[in-house]
Amino acid sequence: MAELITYRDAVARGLAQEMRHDETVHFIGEDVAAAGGVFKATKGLLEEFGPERVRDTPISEEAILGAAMGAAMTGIRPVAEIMFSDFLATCWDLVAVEIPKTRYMTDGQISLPLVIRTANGGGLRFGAQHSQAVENWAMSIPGLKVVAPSNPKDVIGLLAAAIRDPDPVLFFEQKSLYPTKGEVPDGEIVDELGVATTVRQGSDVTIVALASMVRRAVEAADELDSLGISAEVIDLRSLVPLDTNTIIESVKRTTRMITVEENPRLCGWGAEIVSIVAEECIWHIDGPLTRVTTPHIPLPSADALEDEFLPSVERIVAAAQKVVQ
Amino acid sequence: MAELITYRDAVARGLAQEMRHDETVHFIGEDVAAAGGVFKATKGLLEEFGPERVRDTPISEEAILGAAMGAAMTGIRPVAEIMFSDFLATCWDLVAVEIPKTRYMTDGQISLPLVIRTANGGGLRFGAQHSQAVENWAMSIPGLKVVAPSNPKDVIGLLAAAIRDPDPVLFFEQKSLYPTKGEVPDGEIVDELGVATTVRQGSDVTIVALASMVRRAVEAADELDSLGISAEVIDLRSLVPLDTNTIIESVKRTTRMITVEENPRLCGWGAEIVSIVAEECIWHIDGPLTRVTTPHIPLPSADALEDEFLPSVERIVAAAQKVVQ
Amino acid sequence: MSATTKSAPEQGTDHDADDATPATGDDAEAATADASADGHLDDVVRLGLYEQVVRIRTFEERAYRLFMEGLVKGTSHLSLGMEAIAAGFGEAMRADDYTFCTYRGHAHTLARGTDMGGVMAELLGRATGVCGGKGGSMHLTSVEHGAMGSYAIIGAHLPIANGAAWSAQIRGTGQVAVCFFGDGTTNIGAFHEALNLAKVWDLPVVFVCENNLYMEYTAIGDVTAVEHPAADRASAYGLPSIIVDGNDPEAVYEVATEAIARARAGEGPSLIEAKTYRHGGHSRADPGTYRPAEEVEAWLERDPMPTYRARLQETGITEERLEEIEARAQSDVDAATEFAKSSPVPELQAAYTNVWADGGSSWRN
Amino acid sequence: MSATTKSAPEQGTDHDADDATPATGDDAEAATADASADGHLDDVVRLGLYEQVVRIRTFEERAYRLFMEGLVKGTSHLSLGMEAIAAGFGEAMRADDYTFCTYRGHAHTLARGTDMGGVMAELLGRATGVCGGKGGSMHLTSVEHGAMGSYAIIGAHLPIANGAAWSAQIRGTGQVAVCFFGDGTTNIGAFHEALNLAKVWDLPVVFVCENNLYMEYTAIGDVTAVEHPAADRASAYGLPSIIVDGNDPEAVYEVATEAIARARAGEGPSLIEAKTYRHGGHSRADPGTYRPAEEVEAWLERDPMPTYRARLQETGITEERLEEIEARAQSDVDAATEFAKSSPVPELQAAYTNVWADGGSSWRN
Ligand SMILES: Cc1ncc(C[n+]2csc(CCOP(=O)(O)OP(=O)(O)O)c2C)c(N)n1
Ligand SMILES: Cc1ncc(C[n+]2csc(CCOP(=O)(O)OP(=O)(O)O)c2C)c(N)n1
Ligand SMILES: [Mg+2]
Ligand SMILES: [Mg+2]
Repeated sequence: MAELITYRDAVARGLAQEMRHDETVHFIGEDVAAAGGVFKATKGLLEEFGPERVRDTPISEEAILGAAMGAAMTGIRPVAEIMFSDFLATCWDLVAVEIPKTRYMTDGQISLPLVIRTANGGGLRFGAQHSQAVENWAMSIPGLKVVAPSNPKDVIGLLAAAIRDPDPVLFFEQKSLYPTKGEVPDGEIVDELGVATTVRQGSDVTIVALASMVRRAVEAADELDSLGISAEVIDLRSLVPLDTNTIIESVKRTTRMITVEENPRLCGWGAEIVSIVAEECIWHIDGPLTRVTTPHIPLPSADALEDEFLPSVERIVAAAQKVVQ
Repeated sequence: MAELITYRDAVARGLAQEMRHDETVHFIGEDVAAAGGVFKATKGLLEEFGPERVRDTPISEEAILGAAMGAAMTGIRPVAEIMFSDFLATCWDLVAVEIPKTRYMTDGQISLPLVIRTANGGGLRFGAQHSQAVENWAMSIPGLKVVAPSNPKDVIGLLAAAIRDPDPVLFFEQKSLYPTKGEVPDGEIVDELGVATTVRQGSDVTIVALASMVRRAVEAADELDSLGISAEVIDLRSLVPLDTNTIIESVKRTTRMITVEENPRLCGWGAEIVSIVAEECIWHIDGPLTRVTTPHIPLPSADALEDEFLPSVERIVAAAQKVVQ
Repeated sequence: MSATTKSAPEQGTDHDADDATPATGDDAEAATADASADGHLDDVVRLGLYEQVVRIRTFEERAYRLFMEGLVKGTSHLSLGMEAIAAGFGEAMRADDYTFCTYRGHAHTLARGTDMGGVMAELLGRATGVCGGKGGSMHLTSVEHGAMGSYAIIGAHLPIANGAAWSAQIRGTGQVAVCFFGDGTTNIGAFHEALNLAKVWDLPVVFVCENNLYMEYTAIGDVTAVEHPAADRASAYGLPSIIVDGNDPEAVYEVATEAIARARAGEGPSLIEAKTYRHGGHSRADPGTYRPAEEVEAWLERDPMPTYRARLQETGITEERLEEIEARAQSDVDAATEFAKSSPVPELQAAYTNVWADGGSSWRN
Repeated sequence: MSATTKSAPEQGTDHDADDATPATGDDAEAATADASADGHLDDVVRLGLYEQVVRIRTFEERAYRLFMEGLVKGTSHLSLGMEAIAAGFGEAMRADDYTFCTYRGHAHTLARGTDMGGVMAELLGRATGVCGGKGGSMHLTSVEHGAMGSYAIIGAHLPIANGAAWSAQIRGTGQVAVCFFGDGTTNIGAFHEALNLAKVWDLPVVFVCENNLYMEYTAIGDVTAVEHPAADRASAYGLPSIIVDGNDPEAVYEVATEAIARARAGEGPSLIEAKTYRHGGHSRADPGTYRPAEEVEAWLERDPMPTYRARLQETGITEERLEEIEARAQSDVDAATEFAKSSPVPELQAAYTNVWADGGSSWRN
């Protein structure tokens, strides 16, 4: 049996599953309890788990992540919501300098089994300060695991895996995906971090995508098919740990690669993957390693401009055509 | 005439030069005035320019950068010190979300001619929270210019260029370089942002380096010479604007490239440069594009470990040997 | 007037003088009457205040309709019910003073005289918007009117307002920076850092907390250690506690005038808490159902537009003059709407302009 | 005792009861005498306090010598002169309570009973250090002793201490988190956010501001809007203002005991300002010359070790018992030094361990 649910509802379902599974799981954030989250992705949790386990906070992002960190080191498995991923900047010290370094600096004395959930990315005409895709910020920090699901089933399974993981995980929910639907099987779903999925097989070019870009990559692949180009699409699902085997195995077969990322161009995760391929399988490569990214500019608010800005199916198709030439 | 001065003294000299040149230049930060900076890099400025133009602040990094930003949009050219680059995380919202987006969001109504100076990098046994090299954090943000000099002359010239630039510049001083000396000509020095320097010519492999890594790259090149490998060394000097011409022209000649960066491995500036080369001159490449980086782990404090951790001359030499095989 | 100003040492015990809550609506009326009994405000100022309120109200009601028609995309945050604050400050400020506001910034931007057409066009994402369509509802800016930006990250603009005030201090211009923010903003770190530095450097900045009792959907009282989120913290920065009825344009105007004068005279910053209420939800997506009906009811009765209108009439302003103001606002909003609707969307190339001062977006050669 | 506790409403006017400044040294003596006249503290506690002070002092003096000999690399921050605070809290805490401290954390880590050898070895970057040499002087941690880490970013650990307190509250263990920080830390945003949340959630956490009058090189008074950087802000979080003589181990112990008991009983957080002074510079590199000679002089006279020693003697503790404590400290520090010096440096492979819970550092397959 399976059910068709939204990405948004999958978040609540995944959280509920884990809160039932483990009573040390506690969830905090701004407007997450009574209001059910500003994206309505945590509806029903307060009702089921009560105000001690589902807790509203002040607008104090450092206090939120500090609470999560201190609790994680003392027997709790906190899940903290940072409403928009842009706001990670207001608590970046916790994200980049405290949480990821503590196990290492204490040589393993302190574990931080915590999850930071956050709504990432553009497409909703929210303007430059509420639309950033910042998964690459997180990937650049040693000591953080970084996950970004592309569909409802993965939301549940990867969220469960993140919550059960003994290390801190930054969990990016792509806000443009909240209303999208997908099939989800009944019962508990627990996935594994660090395993990419080949969502479409192909032989001419490998397209590596994440989150909202997976759907566009698949659409592009369909279109490429009709142009006589066979594209393989990999949904990375997690940036750390990174499933380099799946990428490299695919690229060795197709001999060409495109990465499609929503974050701005410079130092994105696409650059990391291109670099891995360029170092480890340069002799197998038969075309320029190409990144399709958001250009390196802040995100404009107007719909006409935002549409121009995010990687589109057309841009992916064009890049693939160029690469296989 | 030229003088041999330290990188540390070059900072104070550069600042003084610009404060003499333009009375709208004001300088603020923690312990920068009376104490002359915790790295003693701003000694003498209070004495020459007085407490209105050289001002101590509370330990309030957001207030410091906020002051700089608000002043920059209203006729002042502020230089703000963030004592250690690690502390950029405590004001990352200003650095990544406010300062770089404002000109764009206002469609050019607001200019932010400001400079953020900060001491970057490891090598001083300060441990994981006072030793990070984070120039790649800055490079990943659209709207920031990013500069990192490797020697005293460049400190002065690039600092002057940064202060005179109409856009916000993040100016990374590599703290391990403060005691190092270099020749500096007399008189005013004003350089240009976005121009890389080829500090050593070679034909077999291009080594791209920045800040503290330039010296190591040159040493490695010397050693490689004796092994029969001719290495060209490029000092990037600025990450944004990036002098891709110099890199690409060199790589097309040598057909091989190594980047040497102090920041941790994932999504570093090295990845960006490798990706540019892998897309734009893949057909000229004759060896794996290789990055020498700090491994993707927090920095350990013990000297024995820290030495193992930062890219060393030996690791650069080894990488070059592998690349030219 | 209905503002209570107390010096720091006395602060903390009795906020009974705070008559800005709906329960004491009658007292508030009385206090309001006092304010005009002072006789300080002449009719020009009072009509100016009313015109500000009316123009903001009329504009925002139209904006709301345009959202409902799908012409404004994304999100937007209205100040319906809260107009008296922007109005009072707008009238009290000098043309070259600086305003810093938030995503809920239509009111404050208009109150500085920013062209309504440009603001409406910005909401509609048109090329003729004040920010060329790149800013949007949350980022209105009109530097020529001293509207130095709307900031969408909670707390971010408080330190930035300090910077403009510091610059005015350096340049000796006598300019003042006024910074508007919400009750929820008092719990973020940037608030604390900004207030402390403002006092230490004696900056000409006025911080205005618009306490509308709610953050997005959560009541401020549920997550704040003190009753008055701004006023009860003033003493932590060596400042007096100031609370004002934010639904009373004249009370706001007087507090604003005083604080701005102090700042201009080099006497340093102020922190003002204005009690108010938003008529609708937090943003376009929010029906605001988490608020008790009686609370909404009580505050609707204190709607600044009809209450101020009645007061002006009582004190001798003719119906005719009021109607004239209202008619002008209507026709200006109509014209602004027409202008916005008929404006073109930005050229795609515009997405690549104005990252840098050279006009472009290139990061490489 | 010399602590002054005032409830928020009264706060602000008279800090004349604050006798912890050198100018009023005589008063402080008097207040101190009061404290022991209470007769609450029995000799076991008093000797425990003295032993803490002596052990910390002896350890840090040795550490300083080892820096000078070049055996400790990098930087380090001593608590010489400030030991009474860590001592008082160390004695007042329960074994399973949590300590959060800063880069200036040798004292607080030792005060929880952490092995001196392990701490010294950490300073020397040896494999046997409490953090295997990966933490260093600024990051001492001994979870088995409740020393939950030393944090080197100003303010960061205040919100984190909240988290441990929240966890204790959830788990119903009655544990309390104690969080030490400096005067300069009161001006960073994280301080504000942490204090507010602690009060709103009524967390069992005690915030202890060690006000040593200076940040690195700058006097706290130069950059702070209020006189007492922590105590004058307590009311902003609905907390009473508490100031204690941080050079008096017994006064600290009593304030600590009270605040910890309140927290353990579910009565919420406290914010305590302990007035003290560091004998040396901020860190290894700093000779501390920015401080007026008379100020240093006056505070040296209030050195907690000799003054407390004299007080213990006056009140009947024999010289013999004091000497025994001192001798034990000396021999323990000798042993710790020996242990550290003879310990191996870490294997290079250690740099790649313990990034993740699986023991390794791999981010890929
Ligand atoms: C740092 C940060 N956290 C959270 C948000 C999301 N957010 C936007 S408005 C808002 C509520 C703000 O409440 P308040 O300060 O009272 O202002 P109001 O909207 O009531 O005018 C929140 C939480 C944000 N924009 N920035
Ligand atoms: C966010 C941040 N800013 C600046 C620093 C540099 N710094 C280290 S200690 C210190 C002074 C702290 O003063 P205080 O809080 O009084 O503590 P003390 O050192 O006097 O014990 C500063 C500025 C830092 N570590 N973190
Ligand atoms: Mg509000
Ligand atoms: Mg101090």
